[in-house]
Amino acid sequence: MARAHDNRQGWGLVAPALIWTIAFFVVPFLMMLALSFAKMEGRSVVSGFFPDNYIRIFTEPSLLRGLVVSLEITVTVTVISMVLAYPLAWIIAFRVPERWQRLVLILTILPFWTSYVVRSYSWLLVLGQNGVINKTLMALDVISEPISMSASRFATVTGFVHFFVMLLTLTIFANLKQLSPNYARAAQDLGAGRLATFRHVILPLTLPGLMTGAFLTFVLCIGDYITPQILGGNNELTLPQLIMMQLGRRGDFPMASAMAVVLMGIVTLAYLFSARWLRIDRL
Amino acid sequence: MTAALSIQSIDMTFGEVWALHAVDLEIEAGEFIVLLGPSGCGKTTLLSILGGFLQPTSGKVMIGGRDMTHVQPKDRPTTTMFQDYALFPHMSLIDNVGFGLRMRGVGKKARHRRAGELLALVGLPDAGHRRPHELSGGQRQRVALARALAVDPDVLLLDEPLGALDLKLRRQMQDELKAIQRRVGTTFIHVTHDQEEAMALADRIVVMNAGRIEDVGAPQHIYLQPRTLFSAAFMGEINRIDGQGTGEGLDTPLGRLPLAANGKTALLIRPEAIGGSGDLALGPAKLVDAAFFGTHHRCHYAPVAAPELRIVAHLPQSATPIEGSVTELYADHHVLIVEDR
Amino acid sequence: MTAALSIQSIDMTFGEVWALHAVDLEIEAGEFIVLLGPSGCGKTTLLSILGGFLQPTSGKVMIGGRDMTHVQPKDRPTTTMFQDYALFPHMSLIDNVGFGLRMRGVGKKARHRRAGELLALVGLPDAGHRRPHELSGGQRQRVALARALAVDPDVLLLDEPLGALDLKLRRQMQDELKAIQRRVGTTFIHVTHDQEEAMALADRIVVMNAGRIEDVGAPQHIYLQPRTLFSAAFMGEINRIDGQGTGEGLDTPLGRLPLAANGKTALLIRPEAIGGSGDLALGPAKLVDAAFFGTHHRCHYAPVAAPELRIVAHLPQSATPIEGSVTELYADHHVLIVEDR
Amino acid sequence: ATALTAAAPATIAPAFAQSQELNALVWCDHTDPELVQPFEEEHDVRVNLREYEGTAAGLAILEQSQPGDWDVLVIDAVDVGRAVDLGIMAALPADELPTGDFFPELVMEDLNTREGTTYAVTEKFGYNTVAYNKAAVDPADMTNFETLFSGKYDGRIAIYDYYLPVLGMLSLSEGIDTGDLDAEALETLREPLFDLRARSSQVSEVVASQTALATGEVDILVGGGEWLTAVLASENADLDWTIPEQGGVLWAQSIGVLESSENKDLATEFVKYIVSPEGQARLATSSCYWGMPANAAAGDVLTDEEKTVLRWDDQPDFLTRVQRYPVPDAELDTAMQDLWTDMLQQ
Amino acid sequence: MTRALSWIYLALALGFIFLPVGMLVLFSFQDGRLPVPPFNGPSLRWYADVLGDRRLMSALGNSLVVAAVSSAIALLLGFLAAQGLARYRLPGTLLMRVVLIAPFTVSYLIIALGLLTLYNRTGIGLSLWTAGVGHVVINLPLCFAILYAAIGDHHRNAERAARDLGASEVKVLALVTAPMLMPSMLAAFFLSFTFSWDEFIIAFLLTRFDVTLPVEIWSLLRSGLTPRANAVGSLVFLVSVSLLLLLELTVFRKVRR
Ligand SMILES: Nc1ncnc2c1ncn2[C@@H]1O[C@H](COP(=O)(O)OP(=O)(O)OP(=O)(O)O)[C@@H](O)[C@H]1O
Ligand SMILES: Nc1ncnc2c1ncn2[C@@H]1O[C@H](COP(=O)(O)OP(=O)(O)OP(=O)(O)O)[C@@H](O)[C@H]1O
Ligand SMILES: [Mg+2]
Ligand SMILES: [Mg+2]
Repeated sequence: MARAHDNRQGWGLVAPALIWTIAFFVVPFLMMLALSFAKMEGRSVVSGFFPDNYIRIFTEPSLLRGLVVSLEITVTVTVISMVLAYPLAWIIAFRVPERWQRLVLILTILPFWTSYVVRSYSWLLVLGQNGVINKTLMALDVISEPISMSASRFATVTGFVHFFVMLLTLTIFANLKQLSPNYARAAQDLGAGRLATFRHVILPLTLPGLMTGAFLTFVLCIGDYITPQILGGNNELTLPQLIMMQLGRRGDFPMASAMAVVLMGIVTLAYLFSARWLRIDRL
Repeated sequence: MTAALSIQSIDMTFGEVWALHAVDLEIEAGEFIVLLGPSGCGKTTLLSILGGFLQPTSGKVMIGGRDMTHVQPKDRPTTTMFQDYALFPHMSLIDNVGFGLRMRGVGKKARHRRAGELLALVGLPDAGHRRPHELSGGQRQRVALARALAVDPDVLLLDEPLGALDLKLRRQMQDELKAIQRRVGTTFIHVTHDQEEAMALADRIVVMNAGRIEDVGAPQHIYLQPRTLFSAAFMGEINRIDGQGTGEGLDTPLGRLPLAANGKTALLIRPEAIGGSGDLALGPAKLVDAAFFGTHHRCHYAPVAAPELRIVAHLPQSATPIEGSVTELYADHHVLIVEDR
Repeated sequence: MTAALSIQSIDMTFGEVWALHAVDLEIEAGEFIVLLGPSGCGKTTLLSILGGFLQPTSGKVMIGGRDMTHVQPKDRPTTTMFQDYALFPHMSLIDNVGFGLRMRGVGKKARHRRAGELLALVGLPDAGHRRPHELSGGQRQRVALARALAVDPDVLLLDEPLGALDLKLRRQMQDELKAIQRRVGTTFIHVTHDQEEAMALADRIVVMNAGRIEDVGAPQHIYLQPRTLFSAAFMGEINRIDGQGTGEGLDTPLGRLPLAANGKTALLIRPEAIGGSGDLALGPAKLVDAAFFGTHHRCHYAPVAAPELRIVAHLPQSATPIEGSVTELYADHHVLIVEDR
Repeated sequence: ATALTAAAPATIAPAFAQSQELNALVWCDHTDPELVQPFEEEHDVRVNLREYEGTAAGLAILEQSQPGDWDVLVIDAVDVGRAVDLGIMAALPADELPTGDFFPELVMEDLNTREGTTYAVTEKFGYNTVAYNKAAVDPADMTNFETLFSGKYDGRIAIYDYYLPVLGMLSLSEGIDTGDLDAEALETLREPLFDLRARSSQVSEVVASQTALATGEVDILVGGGEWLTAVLASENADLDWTIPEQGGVLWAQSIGVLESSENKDLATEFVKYIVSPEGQARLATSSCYWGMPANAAAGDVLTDEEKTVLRWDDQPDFLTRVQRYPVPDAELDTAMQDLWTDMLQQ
Repeated sequence: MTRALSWIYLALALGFIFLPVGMLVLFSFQDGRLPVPPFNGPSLRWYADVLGDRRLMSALGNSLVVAAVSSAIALLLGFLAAQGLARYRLPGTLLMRVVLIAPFTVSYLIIALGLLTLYNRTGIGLSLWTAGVGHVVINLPLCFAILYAAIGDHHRNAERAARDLGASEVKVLALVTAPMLMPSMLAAFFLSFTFSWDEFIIAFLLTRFDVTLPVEIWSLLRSGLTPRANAVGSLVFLVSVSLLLLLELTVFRKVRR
């Protein structure tokens, strides 16, 4: 098996993908890392090893705030999405009759296939002063003045939650379905009520899938520019918005790189935090 | 502890499918009952109804004299051992075995002591801290048994618990299962589709087919005196010769045999009952094929009277079958089954 | 076509693991050889070396007189039939069977004709357009056989081809495999861990254990005259009584038996060889346990001379064993194996 | 579905078919097909347009490009000098430009010309002042910038998300000429800026501002002007804008040819097309935002309706009441952006 | 009781999920310039407008091409790598798997910025293809992971059988391995296509003039509030959903059997 001839073939198969990933992912990242230690002087980049950008990120209140805002939004979104998606996946897996399950599942994730940009924008139509929610509530005389919902963190979180509830429902559903029904039966058989069955058996068994979903949510959410930009009304800026601002308005590449490196650092921390439950090959 | 069961005219349908059909069965306390039947015959369904995981479409389940048809699994005096064991992979063996006690509010210390005892009973005295995935198939099976026994059930339900094991281990676990059942005295209801396993374990075998009970009785009775063609064939290889009863005799392709039968009747003879001597003469036959099978030679005979027919006989180890030779065949045991249709 | 094989002192190691150890074997052209042994004993490894999927660490493989040790699979006159059949699921049966010819550059028409012939040979004459997933297990097995035979190999290698089938189908396929081998005359090397299958098929059985060949010979020979303890036990259940040979007699827990032996010697007796008569008297024993197994009663005896010992005997179906009764036991066949150590 | 997919191959084809290409780095109003199409057809050329925001970003893009990548640049009129300093602008043939027809204030020779050489030409202008919804706001209140700080309209104000005009407006309201805005003066703007921010519900870009105003999300947009209300005029006649007593800020954009262009003649033709009366009229009413054409001759091409919406006739008066954008150097620019970011993250 | 609650929850959840999409589609038929209530009655003018918009249509064409080409490359590379790592015992297999999967656990923005740095440094001009490279980077881990999980030992024997019957390595891959993985290949391709088709930030930062649909929609959104955005969104939705249902009804239904 361990013949040199065989291994050459194996290397030949792996090499293209490996080279691609190294050339267009690893090397660019390293270059960006190097660039993040350069600094702007006037409009020109001075390369070297200056920690200035990082110092600024962690000392300038407006930049530090971006970090905090991003983390707050991401954690909120992750928690809310999981709390909403779990029961939904549960109902589809165990309440909806088998033959309808696939259909209902497809329905729940159908809006995935609207354009991501348009989907955020469409929440403006729903949440706005003139949006359906306000119109409906006013028509029902629940409120007399329209309430302000768009251009706020609430809107950003809503837009995110919408997206991630779909994603998480899918992953949690898959997780629940692959669980042998005998686990729940065994627990009940041994005297566990519904709640105890869930707490002691179902939840621990679905935790890895749940954490994988949460990690994905975290990564996608904290790195997203579109949703806060469209729905947040610039009332607070997230890290990606600040990065885009460095690029778009100031042309400050080193600073943008430094912020991206910090973003990468947060993602790595999130990974380490959840690594216990993650299986990289299941992502 | 132990309890008797009474299953009263149970029907079970899934949509159009009749999974169980007018099933009646009385089980005594402490009996070892084996439900035997081919895949899809309704064994798991019946077991699930006893365990409370399914509600029968109609009929009643009495356990220990009380009607339990609509009682929740957690409130029944039954526990189930599942085919895939369903051990909780995130718990240690001690916690697995102690789970039922924990649900009953037993304190940690008492629970661990009892779980330890049960693990010792099934031969895993020092493995309490391990996780299920660190065990072999046979060891897992024992833990599942310990977990089921930990709550001291009146009735233990076992759904093909040995199905995943290899032959040798299966034999060994059969012996252990039987020994444990004798020790604890609990009523065991055991599902399998392996007739050897059924014979090795059962006080009584219940043969099922297509949702109905075909035959009930002690292993020897079912093997030697099957009530139906299905039951006869399912218990092991058998030669079937179709005939027409005339009152005094049975007309078969072998000629008229001196058997009292009326109407369309099947003559059934097991291969080991055929040989050079016996009380029923089958006439001359030619040996067309023989293979040594260790304990016996498996021989195919073509009767001279009906050369297209094949009769399988097991000749003793000491015989030296010669292919092509012609012998007079006799049967020393047989069964007649009148076909209804 | 057919060819003889010569396997010459083959060793095979995977890192630290010795999968094969000094394996020597001569196989005649046209023989039906069965490699028999427990899981992990190296059967698949040996077969893979013959097929060219593995290169031995040392040793030589000669096929039809030519050294083939380092020839690629595609250039060997062998084909392999895999345990999972390894049919190409995306091709029709005709294309599956014709694949080898296609690789040899045979035109579509000729290839289809030949594939059709082979499908007919294995009893699937009109199924050419179907896909593997539309077939039953037994039918798939036949297609795999047809595919392997289509390239007219000198040697056909079969890795547990019947392992996935249920007992009934397995018996039937064994008969067919044997019949086809006789018809085509190709050398068959067949791997199994089922000793019944080995006996049903083999011209010669090769018993393997832990990477070594333990025994080679015709089925009856290996069953009745095993060369090693392992081989004796693997061919079926056997009673083993350890003794010390004194030249004229054998001192055993049952007392001194009139057997000529020297040194540490094991007396081996198959359960069916034990009964109320025979040429070797074993003394009185008490029946402690009996279960009906259809063709026989499986009984456990405790010899009066050594009550801790258990002797297993198969009594005939017609016997009525009474637990607790004491009988004189005799053996009508036995084997003595001197233990080296 | 089929219509879309069938259309695809047909529409990709032109991307590769035309040989002549002109690459322009522009503001979003130039991306209206109705503006560039006539030029493309006339010269059988494909005009590739890339938008950018903010001079710094535009200059960064140019810096990272290869020579020949870009031909035409649209830039804030007040920043032409910065570009000229970098030596990236090519000279324009001043005599071929119709600056004679321009509104005199918009020729902006001091910005577009250096030492007698013309490097850019003004193409469009307008005002950053206060836009509002007549139906919800008392127009009289809007004539004084101070009303915004009175508390009357708290929560109904939006700020246009561009730091230069808004800082300019604030400096006017503090009595500082935009031209005098320096690092020190900038600090005095911090407090009113943060105060204004506290009273407003969002800081938004063009479309978000339009949406907010059109849907009644907010009633006042600081930094808004005709460029914002004109587009929506046909939808909501109540949208209006005014220049308060304190004055307003004049924005103007210039267009020029890049020194590194390998296609200077065609690029010059494009500049000439844009400042021609037809080009000017199309640019004035292009889809992203409307604005006054620098070339007054465009008045002959525009319809009366369009001119009404643009308030053509009020221009002479307006032009006397406004000041230009502040012109920060790199350092001040960074300081302004930092202040702006601080305000956003408040 | 809990049963009723379940159905209510399901209905509410579906309502939440479909609310914005419903509004989007509804106001794509708005007869007026603003896609906000009140609804002024159905009109198809925005669809006509969108279908007649050269830039939008060419962006749509660009998106299709980039998605198809980048997914095909990602699939090919992923397939080869999965086969190599699953079938051969190479030193450092785990490390290679981690490297191949890593881009999947990183924000797109970081990948885009990295590539932008690379392109700036090396002087590679931005174009559709530079964005396509980025899409391969994000889809390669996906294709690799799906195929790596799908390559089972049962396939190994089929490959051996093919070799045994005389097939060369290339033929084994082309005639046996790839067709056997077809369902997973299709799934991987479809997912990659979807991701590339809908990806914004990489396409935004790494293209110049020819842009993909999401970027074009973004500039559409930034250049005026019109129901055109609704119309484009609805069209994209319609196309993708029809494609999805078609696949579901044909390929995947067959596969699941
Ligand atoms: N939930 C269900 N819905 C519909 N039909 C079912 C369901 N459960 C079982 N059946 C059908 O009922 C019949 C009996 O099934 P059951 O599982 O009891 O068989 P079994 O004897 O346990 O078979 P096996 O040996 O294969 O486990 C089968 O025809 C099966 O298809
Ligand atoms: N690629 C390998 N690397 C390391 N060890 C191996 C490898 N292949 C086989 N072995 C080891 O070699 C020994 C023989 O394996 P082999 O597969 O030949 O057994 P086998 O007799 O076919 O068993 P089974 O009946 O389970 O198929 C086993 O101990 C196995 O673990
Ligand atoms: Mg079952
Ligand atoms: Mg093997």
